[in-house]
Parts: sequence; C-alpha cells; structure tokens
Amino acid sequence: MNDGIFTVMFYLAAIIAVTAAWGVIYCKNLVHSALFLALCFIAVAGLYALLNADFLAAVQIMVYAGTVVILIVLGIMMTRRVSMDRSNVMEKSSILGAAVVSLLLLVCLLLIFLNVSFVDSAVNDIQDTVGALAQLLLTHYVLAFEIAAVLLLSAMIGAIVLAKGADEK
Amino acid sequence: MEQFALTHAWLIPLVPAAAFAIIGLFLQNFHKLSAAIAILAITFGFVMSLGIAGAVFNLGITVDAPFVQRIEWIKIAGLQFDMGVIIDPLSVLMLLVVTLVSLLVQIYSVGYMKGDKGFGRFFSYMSLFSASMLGLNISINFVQMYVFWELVGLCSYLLIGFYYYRIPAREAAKKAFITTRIGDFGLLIGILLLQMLFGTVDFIQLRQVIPVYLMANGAGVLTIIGILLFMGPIGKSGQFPLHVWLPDAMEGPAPVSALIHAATMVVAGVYLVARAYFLFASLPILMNIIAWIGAFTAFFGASIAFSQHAIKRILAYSTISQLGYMMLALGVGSLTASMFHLMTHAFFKSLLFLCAGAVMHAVNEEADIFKMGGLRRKMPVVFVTMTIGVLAISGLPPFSGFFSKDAILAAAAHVSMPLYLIGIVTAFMTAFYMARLLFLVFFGESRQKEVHKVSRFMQLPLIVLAALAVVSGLGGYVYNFGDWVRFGPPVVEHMDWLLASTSTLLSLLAFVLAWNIYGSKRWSSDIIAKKLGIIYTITFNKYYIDEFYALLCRIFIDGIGKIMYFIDLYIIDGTVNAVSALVLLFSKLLSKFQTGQVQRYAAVFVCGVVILLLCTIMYLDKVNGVLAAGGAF
Amino acid sequence: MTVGMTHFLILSALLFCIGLYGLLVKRNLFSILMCIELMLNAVNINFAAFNYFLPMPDLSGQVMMIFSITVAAAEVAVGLALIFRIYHDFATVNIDKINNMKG
Amino acid sequence: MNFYVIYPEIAVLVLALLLICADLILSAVETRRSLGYAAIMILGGLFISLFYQYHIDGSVYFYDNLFYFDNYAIFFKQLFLAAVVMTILFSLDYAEKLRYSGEYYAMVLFALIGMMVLASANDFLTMFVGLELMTISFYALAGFRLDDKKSAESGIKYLIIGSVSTAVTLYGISLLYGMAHSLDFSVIEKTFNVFSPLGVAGMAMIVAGMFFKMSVIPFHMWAPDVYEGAPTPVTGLLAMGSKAAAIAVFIRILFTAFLHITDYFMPVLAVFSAICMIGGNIAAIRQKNIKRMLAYSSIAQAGYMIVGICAATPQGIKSVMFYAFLYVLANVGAFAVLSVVDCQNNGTEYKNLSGLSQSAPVLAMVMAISLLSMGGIPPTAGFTGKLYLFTAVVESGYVWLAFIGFIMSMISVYYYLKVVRVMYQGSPDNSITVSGSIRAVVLISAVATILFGIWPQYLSILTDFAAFTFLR
Amino acid sequence: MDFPLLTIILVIPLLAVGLLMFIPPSSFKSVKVVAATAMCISLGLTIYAYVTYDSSIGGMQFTQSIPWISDLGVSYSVGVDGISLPMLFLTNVIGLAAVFSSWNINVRPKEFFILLLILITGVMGTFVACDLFIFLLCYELVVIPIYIMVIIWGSTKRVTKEYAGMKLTIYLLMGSAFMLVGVVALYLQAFPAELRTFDIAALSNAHLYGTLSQSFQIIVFFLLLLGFGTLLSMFPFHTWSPDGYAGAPTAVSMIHAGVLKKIGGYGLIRLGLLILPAGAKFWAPLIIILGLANVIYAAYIAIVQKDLKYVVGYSSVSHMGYVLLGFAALNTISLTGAVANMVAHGIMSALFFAVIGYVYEKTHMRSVDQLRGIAHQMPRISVGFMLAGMSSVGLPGLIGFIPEYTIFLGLFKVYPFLAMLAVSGIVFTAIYILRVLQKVLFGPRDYGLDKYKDAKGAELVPLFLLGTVLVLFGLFPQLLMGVINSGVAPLGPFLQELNNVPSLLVTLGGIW
Repeated sequence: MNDGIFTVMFYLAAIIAVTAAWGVIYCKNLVHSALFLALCFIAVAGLYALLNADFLAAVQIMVYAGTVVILIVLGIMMTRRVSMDRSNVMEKSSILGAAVVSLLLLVCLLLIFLNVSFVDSAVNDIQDTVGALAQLLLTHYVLAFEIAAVLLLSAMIGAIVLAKGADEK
Repeated sequence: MEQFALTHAWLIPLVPAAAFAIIGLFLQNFHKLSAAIAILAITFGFVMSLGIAGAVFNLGITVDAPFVQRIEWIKIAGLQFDMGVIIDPLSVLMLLVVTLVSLLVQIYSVGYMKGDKGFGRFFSYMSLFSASMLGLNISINFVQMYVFWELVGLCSYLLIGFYYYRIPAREAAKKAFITTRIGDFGLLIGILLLQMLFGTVDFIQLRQVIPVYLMANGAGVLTIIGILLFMGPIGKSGQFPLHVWLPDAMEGPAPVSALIHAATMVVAGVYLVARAYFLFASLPILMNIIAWIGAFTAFFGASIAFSQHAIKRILAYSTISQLGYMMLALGVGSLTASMFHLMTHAFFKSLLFLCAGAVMHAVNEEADIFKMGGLRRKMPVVFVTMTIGVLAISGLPPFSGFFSKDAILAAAAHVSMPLYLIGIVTAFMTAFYMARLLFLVFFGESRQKEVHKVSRFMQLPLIVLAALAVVSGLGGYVYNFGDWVRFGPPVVEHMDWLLASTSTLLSLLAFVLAWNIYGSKRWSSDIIAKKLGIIYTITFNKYYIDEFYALLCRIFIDGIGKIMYFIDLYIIDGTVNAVSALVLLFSKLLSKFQTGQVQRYAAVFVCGVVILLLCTIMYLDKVNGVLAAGGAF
Repeated sequence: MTVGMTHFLILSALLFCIGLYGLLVKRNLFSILMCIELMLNAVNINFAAFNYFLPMPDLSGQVMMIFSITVAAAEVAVGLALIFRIYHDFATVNIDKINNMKG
Repeated sequence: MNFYVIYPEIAVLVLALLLICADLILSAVETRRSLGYAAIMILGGLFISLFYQYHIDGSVYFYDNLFYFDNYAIFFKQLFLAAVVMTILFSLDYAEKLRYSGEYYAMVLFALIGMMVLASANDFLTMFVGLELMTISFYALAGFRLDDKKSAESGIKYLIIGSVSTAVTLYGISLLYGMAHSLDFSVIEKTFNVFSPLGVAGMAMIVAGMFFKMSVIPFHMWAPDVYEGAPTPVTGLLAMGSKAAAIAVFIRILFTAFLHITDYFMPVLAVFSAICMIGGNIAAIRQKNIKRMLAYSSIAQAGYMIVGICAATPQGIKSVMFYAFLYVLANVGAFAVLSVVDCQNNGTEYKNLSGLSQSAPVLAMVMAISLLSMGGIPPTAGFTGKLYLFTAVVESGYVWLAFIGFIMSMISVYYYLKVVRVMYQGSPDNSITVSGSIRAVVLISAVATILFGIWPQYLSILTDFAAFTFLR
Repeated sequence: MDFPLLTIILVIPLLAVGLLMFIPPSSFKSVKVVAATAMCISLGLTIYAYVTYDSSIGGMQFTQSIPWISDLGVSYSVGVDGISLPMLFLTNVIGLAAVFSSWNINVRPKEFFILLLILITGVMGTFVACDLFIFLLCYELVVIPIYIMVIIWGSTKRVTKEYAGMKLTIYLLMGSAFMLVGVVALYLQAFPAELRTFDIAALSNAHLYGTLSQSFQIIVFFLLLLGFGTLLSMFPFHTWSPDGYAGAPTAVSMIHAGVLKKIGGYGLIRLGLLILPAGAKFWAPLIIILGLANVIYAAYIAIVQKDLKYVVGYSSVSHMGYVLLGFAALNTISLTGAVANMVAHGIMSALFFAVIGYVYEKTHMRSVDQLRGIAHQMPRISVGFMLAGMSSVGLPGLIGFIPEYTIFLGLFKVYPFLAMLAVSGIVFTAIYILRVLQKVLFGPRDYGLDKYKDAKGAELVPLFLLGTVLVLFGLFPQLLMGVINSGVAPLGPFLQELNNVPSLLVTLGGIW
C-alpha cells in the first residue's frame, strides 16, 4: 500500500475514532453515545483494514458495531426510560479526579512509548489472513479456541440465569 | 543420758515443731490435748537441754571447742549450706533459758488463755516459736540462723496478731514484721557478702578465716559487712531506730510478750552478735557503733518508759532499754556480761510480763496503770513476785539484776566513761519507772471493784520465775558464769564494789523518789509533768518517731507507689493503648476510603497501574536513562 | 512523517484513556459498559498494529484480537444481564445508587 | 496434540455439560443435590487420579509449548479441585436457596476449568482465555443469588472493575507481544529484553491484572464489596480458587516469561506484599460483616503468599504452594460455617454468629480453627505455612518482610479473635441444624488444618517436589 | 525404644480432651472427674519421672525422638533435664490444682475443661520439647484457649474481661512475633542448608562452629528477649500481666502466672543463653536493669493496689524480676536460683490465685476495701493466703527463700551494688503482702460476710496440694535444687568462657 494513502487513511480513521470516542463520553443522551460508539468501532475497523487485518475488520463491524451496539440499544429499551435526554450525564464531582487519573496513565504510557525505537520497515504481509487465522486457531491455539467456546457457553448460561431471574421477579 | 542428749540435740527444735504440726493440723479444737502436747514437747526440750548442759559440764565442751553436728541442706555447684547443731556453753545457756521460760510461759498460758477460742492455735504457734527459737540457738551458720531468725519473726507476727480481730493487734503485727524486715534486709546483704567474700557462712569456718583475711586486707569491707549484719539485731532486738515495733507488739497476749518480746526472741539479735563475736570483736569501729547504739537505746527506752501509762508498754520500753544494755555490753567487749544479763533479764522480765498479764487479766484487761491501784491485797502472790521482779530489774542486791547490770556497767567503765555514765543514769531511770509502776499498781487506794482470781496455772510459773530472778544472778556470780560463757580467755568476775554501791544507791534513791511521787503522793505527778513541759510531752509521745516514720512511709512508699502506678497506667499502658488506638484510627480511615463507589475503586486501580508504570519508568531510567536520554516530554 | 508503530501506540493509548475517563465519570451503567468496550477496543488496535509491523509472517496478534473480541462480547452479555437484575432490584441504572456495601 | 494432557479439563467440561443436561431433564420440583453429589464424586476421582500424574522425568506440553502439564500445574489443579469439591459439598444446602442450582454447579465447574487452564497455561493467549473464563463465570456467580440485592450489586461491581483489569492486562499483553513478537512464555523468556520499555511496561500492566485477581493493595478495592455481596460459597471460591489461580499463573509468568527481570522486580513485589499485609490486616479490624472481614483478611493472605514469591527460590515457591493449600483448607472451613450461618441466620454479620459455640459447637470450633490458621497460630497449619514462607524469604535477605509479616499476623489474630469471642461469648438466637455434608466438610477442613500444622511432612514433600521441578 | 514416658504425660490430657468431647455437656460431674483423673495420672507420672530422674548423670533423660518434618529438619523429640523437669512438675501440680480450683464452674464446664486441658498440654509441651519447632508449636498453642477462657469465664473489674483477654493475647503474640523472626534467622544461620535442624541441642552447639557471629547473636538474642521478656512480663512489657490476671478466671490466672510466664524464663535460658551465649552476655546488663525495674517498680505499684488480683499480678511482675536478675547474672548459682524461683513463684502465685478465686467466687469481692477479716468466716482459705503470702515474702521454710537467696548470691558476685537494690525488694514485698493480708484476713468480724462459707471438699485439694509443695520444697530445698543443679551445674565451664565476651557495658564504654 502506498505510504501516503496509508498515512491519510490512518489519520482519518484515527481522528474519527478519537472524536467518536470523545463523543461517547461527551453526549448527555445515551442513544447518542451509543451511536458514537458505533462510529468509533467502525473507524477502528477501518484501521484494522489498513493494518492487513481484513477478517478482523469484518468481525469488528459484525460483533461490535452490530452485536454490541444492538445489545446496548436493547438494554436502553429494556430500561424503559421515558426520555433519553440527560440520561447519561457526567458526574461533575468526579471529573477532576477522573481526568487526573486518566491523564496520569496517558502520560505514563506516552513516556514509555516515546522512548521505544521501532524498526517499522518490516511489515507483516500475509495476504490470506482468514486462512492463516483458521490454520492458527485450529492448530496452535486450538485449546484456547475450545476454551473460548466454553467461555461463551458459560457467559451465555450466566447471562440467561441472571436475566431470566430478573425477569421472573 | 548426757551422751544421748548431746548427740540428739537436733531433737530439741524438732519435737516442738512436730507438736506445732500436729496441733496446727489436727488438734486446733481439742484445747486440753493441744496444751498438753505443746507443754510435753517443750518439757522434753528442757530435759534435753539439761542433759546437754550436763554433758557440756562433764565433757568440758567450751566455746573454743564446740560440739558440732551437721547435715547437708543444700548442695549445688558453688554453694553448700548445712543445717546442724552447735553445742557450746553459749548455745546451752540459750537452750536452757528458752526452754525453761517457754515451758513456764506455756504453763502460765493454760490459765491465761483459758476460754479463748484460739486456745489450740495459740499453743501451736507457741510450739512453732519454741522450735524456731531453739533452732536459732543451735545454728551453725548464718543461713541457718537467718532461716530461724525469720521464722521467729513469723511467730512473733502471728502471735502479736493473735487477736486478729482487733485492729491495733493486726497493725502491730504488720509493723513488727515490716520493721524487722528492714533490719533483715541488711542482715541478708551482710550474709550474702560474707558468703561471697569467704565462700562460707559457717561460724566455725569463718572464725578461722576472718583473722587471716583481716591481716591481709584490713577491716574496711568487713566493717561494712558487720554494719549490715548488725542491722538485723537492730531490728530484731528493738534497737534505735528500729525499736518502734516492740512497744506495739504488746498487743499480743501477755504470755507472748513475756516469752517472745522480753525473754527470748528479742534477744536473738544479742545472741547473733554474740555468736558471731569473732567477727564483731575484731572490728573496733563496729564495736563502737554497737556500744553507742546500745547505750543510746538503753537511755532512750528508759526515758520513754518514764512517761508511759500502759503497763505493758512501760515494760516494753524497759525491754528496749535492757536490750540496749546487752548491746552496750557487747559493744564494750564483754560477751560474758551481756549474756549474763540476757539470762537474768529473761527471767525477771518474763516474770514482770507475766505478772502484768495476771494483773490485767484480773482487772478486765485494763492497761493504764493510773487506773489501777491497791492490788497488793487482792493478789498477794502477784504482788510479791512482781516486787521481786522490780527489785531485780532495778539492780538491787541480792537480786539477779544487780549482778548482771553491774557486770555491764563495770565493763563499760573500763572502756569509756561516757558510756558508763549513760548506763548509770539509765539504771537510775529504770529503778524509778519500775518503782512508779509498782507503786501505782499495787499501792494506793483500790480503784477496781472486781478482781478476777489468778489461777494456779498462772501462779506456779510466777513463783518459779521469781525464785529464778532472785537466785540466778547470785548463782551466776558464785559459779563463775564467765568461765563458760565467754569470748577469748575465761573471765573472772571481780565485783567492782565502788561501781556496785553507786548504782545501788542510785536505785534506792530512785525508789524513794518514786514513793514520794506515786506511793505516798507527796508530790503530785501532774505538776511534775507540767513542769517538765515539753520534755514530758516528747517522751510521752515517744519522741514522735512513729509519726515521723508514718510520714516517711506516706511519702516514700505510698507517694512513690502512686506515682509509679500513674506512670504504669498512663504512660506505659497509655502508650500501648495509644498505639492500638492509632491502628484503629488507621483502620477507620481505610474503611472510610472504601466508599462503595465502584468508579472510585476503578480509579484506585488505575492509580495502582500508574504506580507500577512509574516504577517501570524509574527502573528504565536507571538502566538506560529514558528520561535523561529521551527527555521527550 | 510516516505512520509507524508509535502512532498506533499513541492512538490506542488515547482511546484507552478516553475510555477510562468515561468509565470514571459516567454514572449510567450502560455507558460504563460502553466505555469498557472502548478500552478493550483500544487494546485491539495495539495488537493489530504490532501484528502488522511484525518482522515475520505470524498472525498470533490477530488471533489474540479474535479472543479479545469474544471475551468483550461475553463480558457485555453478562454485564447486560446483570444490569437487568440491577434495574429490577434497584429500579435505577445509576451506579451511585447501587451502593449498599461499603466500609 | 496430546489430549492426555488436558484430560482433567475435558473431564470437568464433560461433567459440566452433563450437569446442565441433567438439570434440564430433572423435574423442576426435584432437588439438585444429586447433581452436586455426582460432581463431588467425579471431581474427587479426578483429584485422586491426579496424584498419579506427578512425574520425575520431563513434563509434557499439549501442543508446541502451549499448555504445560508439569508437577506445578498438577499441584495447583489438585488444589482447585479440592477447593471446588469442598465448596460444592458445603454449598449443597446453600444451593437449594438459589433458584438455578443446576446452573450454579455448572458455572462453578466452568470457573474450575478456567482455573485449571490457568495453572497450566504457558502462553498469554491461553492464560487470557482461561482467566476470562474463570472471571466471567465468577461475574455471573457473584450475582447468582436472585433474592438478594447485594448479590447483583456485587456482580456488577465485580464486572465493571474486572473489565478494567481485563483491559489493562490485555494492554500489557499487547505491549509484550510488541516486544517479543510472541505470546509464548518460553519464547518471551528467551527474547525478553530487560532494557525494553515495552516489555517492562507490558509486564507492569500484566502484573497489575494479576494483582487485581490476587486483590493486592491498591488493586484490592473490589474485594470487600464483592465478597460481601456474593453468595457465601461463591465468596469462598473467590477467596480460594480465584486467588490461588492468580497466584499460580503469576508465579509461572514471573519465573518463566519474566525470569530475567525478577531480580529487579522482587523489591517492588516485597513492598507490595508488605503493604498488603499491613493494609489488609488493619482494614479488617473494624469490619462488621465477617465476609467483608475475610475479604480484607484474604488481601493480607495474598500479601503473605507474595512474601514467598519474593524469595524467588524453590523454597519460596514451595512455601507459597504450601501456604496456598492450607489457605484453601482454612477458607473451606470458614466459608462452610459461614454458609450455614448465612442460610439459617440470614446474614454473615458478627451478630449472626453470636453463640454459635452453643448452637453448633462443631461449627464454632472449626471456624475458630480456620481463622486461627489464617492468623498463623499453632497448632494449625497456618503457623507451619508462615514458618515456611518467612524462612524462605529471610533466607533471601528480606528480614524486614518477615518482621512485618509476623507482627501483622499477630495483629490479625485480634480480629479473628473477635469472631471467636462472638461465637463463644454470646448466646444463640436460634438453633442451627448441621447437615451431614457440612459436618463432613468442616471436619475434613479442621482435621487437615491441624494435621498439616502438626505434621506437614507429606504436604511438604509434595510441594517440595512440585516446586523444585518447577524452578530448578 | 524406651517407655515413652513424656509422650504419655503429654498425651493423657489430650486423651481426656477427646473423651470430654463425647460427654454430654450437661453431665457436669463426669466432665470434672475426667479432667481431674487425667491430671492426676499425669501428675503421678511426672512425679515418677521426677523421682527416677538421675541427678547424678544429669542431661536429657526420658528422651524420645522421631523424625517429624524432614525438609525443615524437625523431629518430634522430647526429654527433660534438670531445668525442664522441675518446670514439668510445676505444670502438672498447678494443672491439677487448677482443675480442682475450677470445681465449682457450672457455666459450660465441658468447654472449660477441654480448654484447660489443652492449655496444660501446651505448657507441658514447651517444657519437654527438645525441638525448637515443637517448642514454638506448644508455645503459641496456649494463647488461644486462654483468650476464650478469659472472655467466657473471666470477670470484669477495672478493665473489661474482653479488653483484658485481648490485651493479654495480643501482647504475647506480638512478643512472639519478634521471637519468631529471631528463631527463623537463627535456624537459617546456624547450619548450612542441607544440615538445617530445629534440634535445640544441635543449635546449642552451633556457636561452637562459628556460624553464629557475635553481632548476629546479639541481634537475635534481642529479638528473643522481646518475645520471652514479654511473656515474662519484663518491664516495660508487663502491663498485660495485672490486667490479664484480673480479667481471667481462677484456673487461667493460676496457670498463667504459675507456669506460662515461666516459659519466658525457661526460653531465655534454653534458647537465649544456650544457643546465643554471646548475645545473652551482651544484653545481660540491660536485663539486669530491667529486672531491677521489675522488682522495685512493680512492688511499689503493688503497694497501692486495691484489687487483690492486681496486687498479686504486680507481685508476680516483681518476682519475675528476680528471675531476670538470676538469669542475667550468668553464673551457675544465680541460674539455679532463677529456675528455682520460677518454680517457687509458680507454686505460690497459683496458691494465691486459687484462694483469691475462692474468695471472689463466694463473695464476688476482690477489693481490699471491701473484704475485711475473712479469717473469721474462712479460716482455711486464710491459711492458704498466709502460706502464699509468706512464701512470697521469702520466708525461710517455705519455697520462696532459697531461690531468692541463690539469685542474690549469684547477683552479688557480678553486680554487688545493684544486688543490694534487688535485695531491698524483700522489704517492699513484705510491705504490700502484709498490707493485703492484714486488711483482708484480719480485723473485726464483718457480719455481712457471714453468709459465705469456707472452702470445703474438692476445693481444698489445691490448697493442700500447693501448700504441701510449698512447705516440702521449703523445708527440703535440695529436692528441688538438686535436680536443677544437675541441669545448671554442667554449664559452669560454658559460663566461665562467657567472661571474656564483651557486654553492653563494654560497648557503651567504648562509645564514651
């Protein structure tokens, strides 16, 4: 891929992602937040595509932008609020603390990252990511794969019991 | 018989001890049986003592070559104590005096204590006392002596507090114990130092090593040890300034006063000094101290006895005074005179106490001599015996006190004129206050309507003792007491007739004076008291020494104790409690921090991450200088 | 300036911290869940980028992303179920009100 | 692919699935005790079978280097199995109160699989998935008591903060991946560059995640609330299993992946352990709820276990394993009693335990023994365990840590004794019936606690074996 | 293998505990009988051991050793020598007395006696243990039963029983925390890794191999001193003792003051002196000072106390000062005295607490201000009081004298002037003991107390038992001193060598 296009695409996606992320937090309306979140995810998916992770980009959109956001919206519906305005305000009192903590973390991370010198020349250039991923998943990481299946089962059962229990009340 | 007695001398204390155990454990409520056992036990002791005395005479056992038996009591690495028996004229004298007086007093007690609830208890204590005192007499070393020394102290405590339901009695008992304990404190240190210095406390061995030590090292350390040792006798024998317990001790029954606080226990101090005379006699400074303390105590005691009202208190101060005499004698180097006086004093003073007991018994436990009077017709036996006692103590010939006191005065006169003068003045005072007592109690008009009869059990000992008070002095003089009981070469008593007649004259003068004041009431005692004014007040109040001690006690015992307790509660414990409070406070802070607000938890979590990252950065900075090299921000 | 690993790292750090900030200031449980997703997503960028700039043909970074997404989904599922329960029990989704235990 | 290596996980998984199916088949009115018993039998068999898996020669992997079946892993698997068997045994009664008891057993088993995977995991991916399997199961389990508001609250709290932790861990893994280009512990060990900011920062963040699971101060804030709200057996399992699993994997990461940096890291770890011991114990003093108190106490216990890690010697690891085992035993006893009390007195406040020594003397005794074991008072195993721990750490030169440890363990006795006081001094409100299964479990825990306190010979040999083959 | 006498002595109370578990809580009588029987057998066997112990040979006898924990080098090994045998005897005597003095307990007696027997076993274990691990095991085992007993059966006066129990427990545990660090360091330092052992005899030889440097010994001994000193109620770590005794039930006070405290002194000798001689020597001057503080300071405080248990509590602090002094003088005579004083004080304080317990149990009064002239109503109890008091005063013929004397003697050899101060303790002791005795026992009859009866029946067993020992060992001290001597005398050369080791004073002098 052309370096220039890569750069432009990166900045585009990055700016969208960061802005959307900020929007998630800034919006006072929960629905708006959710929509911003979806936008952010899509931007990140774009980044994935940029990074030769096309399968992941697809998964991202499917799982996150689709499933996750839908789940969230579903959740909003089920909480049955009359108006979504001001459903999602920031707690004023904790802004300062939260900002300090977050900034501290950011500063620390940046301090570390800016001191790493990367050799960016070599680029992992696998074309058939899906096949390669499948290969890896079913050989090297097969156990993790299986466990992930159990994990999903467990989460499912847990979620069902919890939600059903709540419903039956 | 004599041989048996000699080799079985250890039975003498043991049999009364057994009697104590039997009575104390099983027979407390069988009054007659317990009295019989106690008396039998002490009679056995007396008979044995007689046997031993015979053996001593016949076998020629002298103070230089005592008969010693010993048995190992403790043996550990670097330390060995024996218990044993030392038989020489000195201890035989004590054995005889103690067993005899003890026997008589116990017989007297059968009558005196009749009807008392604690009859059995009394005889068990008496047996224990006899056992301890006899054990003390035959001690072969300082530790054994200390053991029995403390035991007689215990008996004294128990018997002073015999009427434990009376507050003065129990207070007196406590006072006696603690006061003597202060003396024992010095004694114990002295013994410990002796043990440390010589590795032994055995009298026989010490006697050999001490002169050698003195030659080599001089008297310095030994004098200190001697002073410490002498603290014991000061306490026990009621010497100034630890005499305060003895008058109070009269709260005990009269037989107790007679036996313990007149005849036997209080002379234990004298006996100790006599027993360890080889040590004391070789330390001139110490001898001076002993003599002066003795002389001062003699005078001091007499001066208080002058103004007291309670009959037994007068006798008690008299005892203090007489003990001072004995110490004086020891201090001026005459062991013989001291022991001689010890013996005669034992007889006449116990006689006096028993008489006083009989008198008080007769007049419903009234103690104030000014409230008595005219008893000579109502209790003639007591009157006669008491008169003999008074004459004996006043040193009128031919009664026993004359000989023994004179020996002391003679010895004092040899050494130091001031001491002699104090002695002679004291003799005058003694005669005066004893006469005062006699006249007030037995002469004048009768103030007591009802007078109890004196039982036969009580009369018999009085008579025996009176006889002894008459003859013991003369006997000792005639049979040359100093041949046997002596330190160094045999002493041949030469009566110094000048001194003797001086003191006799003074005593007579005192009698006349006393008769004029108290007998015929020619001169009013009240006016004299007023005229003497402050002196009278001071002596009447015993020089305020008790009050002074009480003040010291309040300041230095209770006061410091309270301060210490305060420190303990609020400083030491306070620190501990403060620490625990601090921990609790910290705990509270931590709980407060746990608000239940989950986002705060998350924030803290992130802070933790930040801390870890900071550690990382610091570490990286250290290993490859991130901040220095990059300085990116 | 070519876009390199550092850029991606910074981006992910930014997103992560924004998510964290949101998580700390929001009181609505749903938006807290969203912020969590945001944070997990930020991490995935790291994986993708590292994988991309890997000097060898290996996709374990992407595999990791798959699992990460799976886990995120599972977490959200359980989270939502729990939020239902919370709503039933407390009749609110404001986290400040759900505060029975403290100290 | 060596499926033999994962037979315990497979067995547990099959069991879990069978339980779910059986739960569906069983009629609604029937009790689910039988499921519990079945699980206990099978897990017990598994536990015993694992004794035969200890080996002297080289350990085997599942595939490549990914899933290590060494003595160390076997020991911890046994530990988790023991914890879960006991937990199920003492929650048989408690589960009746939960509406979905069949699912409850299944979820516990899922969590168990997660722990077991963690014990063996030799790469970050497997570790991550195992960790999440365990964690997510616990999120659900924490909220499993449908009739209790606190349960839901504890679930959501755990989920939120746990997710943050997951994100941080994942972040760390990503950085490490960036440094080492691999997720494999052994590869990372070989390529770990102690001067690389990425690697060290990644390690720091992973450690943060582990600390969260171990509830090390300051990553501990969740523990008291979650412990208090979760159903009592779940709390027990959280305290035992979750913590021990985190310890297991933490040690493995530390001494394989991060082996080269341990020298630098140990002082930091020592400080954290000291803070844990101090903070946990002090905060526990004023608690009113026993589960909450135990949460703080478990924070302190984590501190103790980290002490052993600080030693960075086989003896240290051995002492951690030893301590972990008896920590599980003690917790089994304590939580078994608590679950009975919770069931029958409706609460786990101090006052609910009042007079327990009269209403149920056995329970009171076991509770006392368990707590004292946590406090490290002889003749309970806690004392021996602490002796091992501090011997190891003093040998490595951290005498001050031993000081803090011993002093704090004595302070901890203060609040443990408060429980003892309530149990022995107060008078009971109502009678308590103790079922056979509870009696069995508390007696096992008490007997084992005392046995290992007086005579730890075999446990010591076993842990020695596991530790010395792990860290030669 | 020989007949495992000591193990049996140890196990018998535990067997009784096992038996008690199966007796229904309501059958009070059988609970008490079982406990008493167990302690009787145990005491009988101990007396057998005491009698058959060969003092002429000395050293550890009745030994038994079983490998126990291989990797720590622990073996279950028990044995007694001249130092521990009297302590074992003491434990059993007081144990039996404690059982009988608790005869009237009717509140949950089953639990009481179970805990009591565990407590006694623990104390016995520390004395017979030849292995440091076993020692520690038993050492801390005793703390918890005491706590439970205090909070259930204790009494609240100046401080609540909860406070007292907790204070006592935490104090002792804190002390032991320092000690444990010391022990761990010692264990690691004494031998190279593969030879490590907890065997006390082996550790005692470690300093000969030079593995324990002087500074190491100094530090570790200080730690041990903190631990054992706290247990011994060494100034300023003594405040738990009066409060604790005041709160504790009779039996606990008896055992605690009687034997438990003695573990401190025993530990100082057995572990402190024998394993770390240079450390002991170094700190000896400090211990002397603190011991003196104990003797005089505590005696002073005892003088102003009103509560009988506080008097005896501070008195025991004061008496333990003598033990410290005897220990720190570091010669055979003083050490013999220290051990003997532990026995002596054990017996007399147990007797004291027993009689105070009776009085309190009957009248619910403990204050000197309230109790007056109880000799009228309770002559037997009064005799017990007198015996204990007089022995406390150090009256010859009772158990207290010879130990004190030997301690003083040993101390005089080293610090004559301080020794004089120490001897002054006998005066203070006399003051506070007599003040109490005369106020409580004597005086006019208080008719309000007439409704309380004297001790009778089983209650008399402790009085008789302890009184007998008190008098027997007082009249025939060699019975006690001989055995102790066989344990201490062999240390003579060892202590001689210590003369060359610098002490704190030397170091301080160097600094000046």
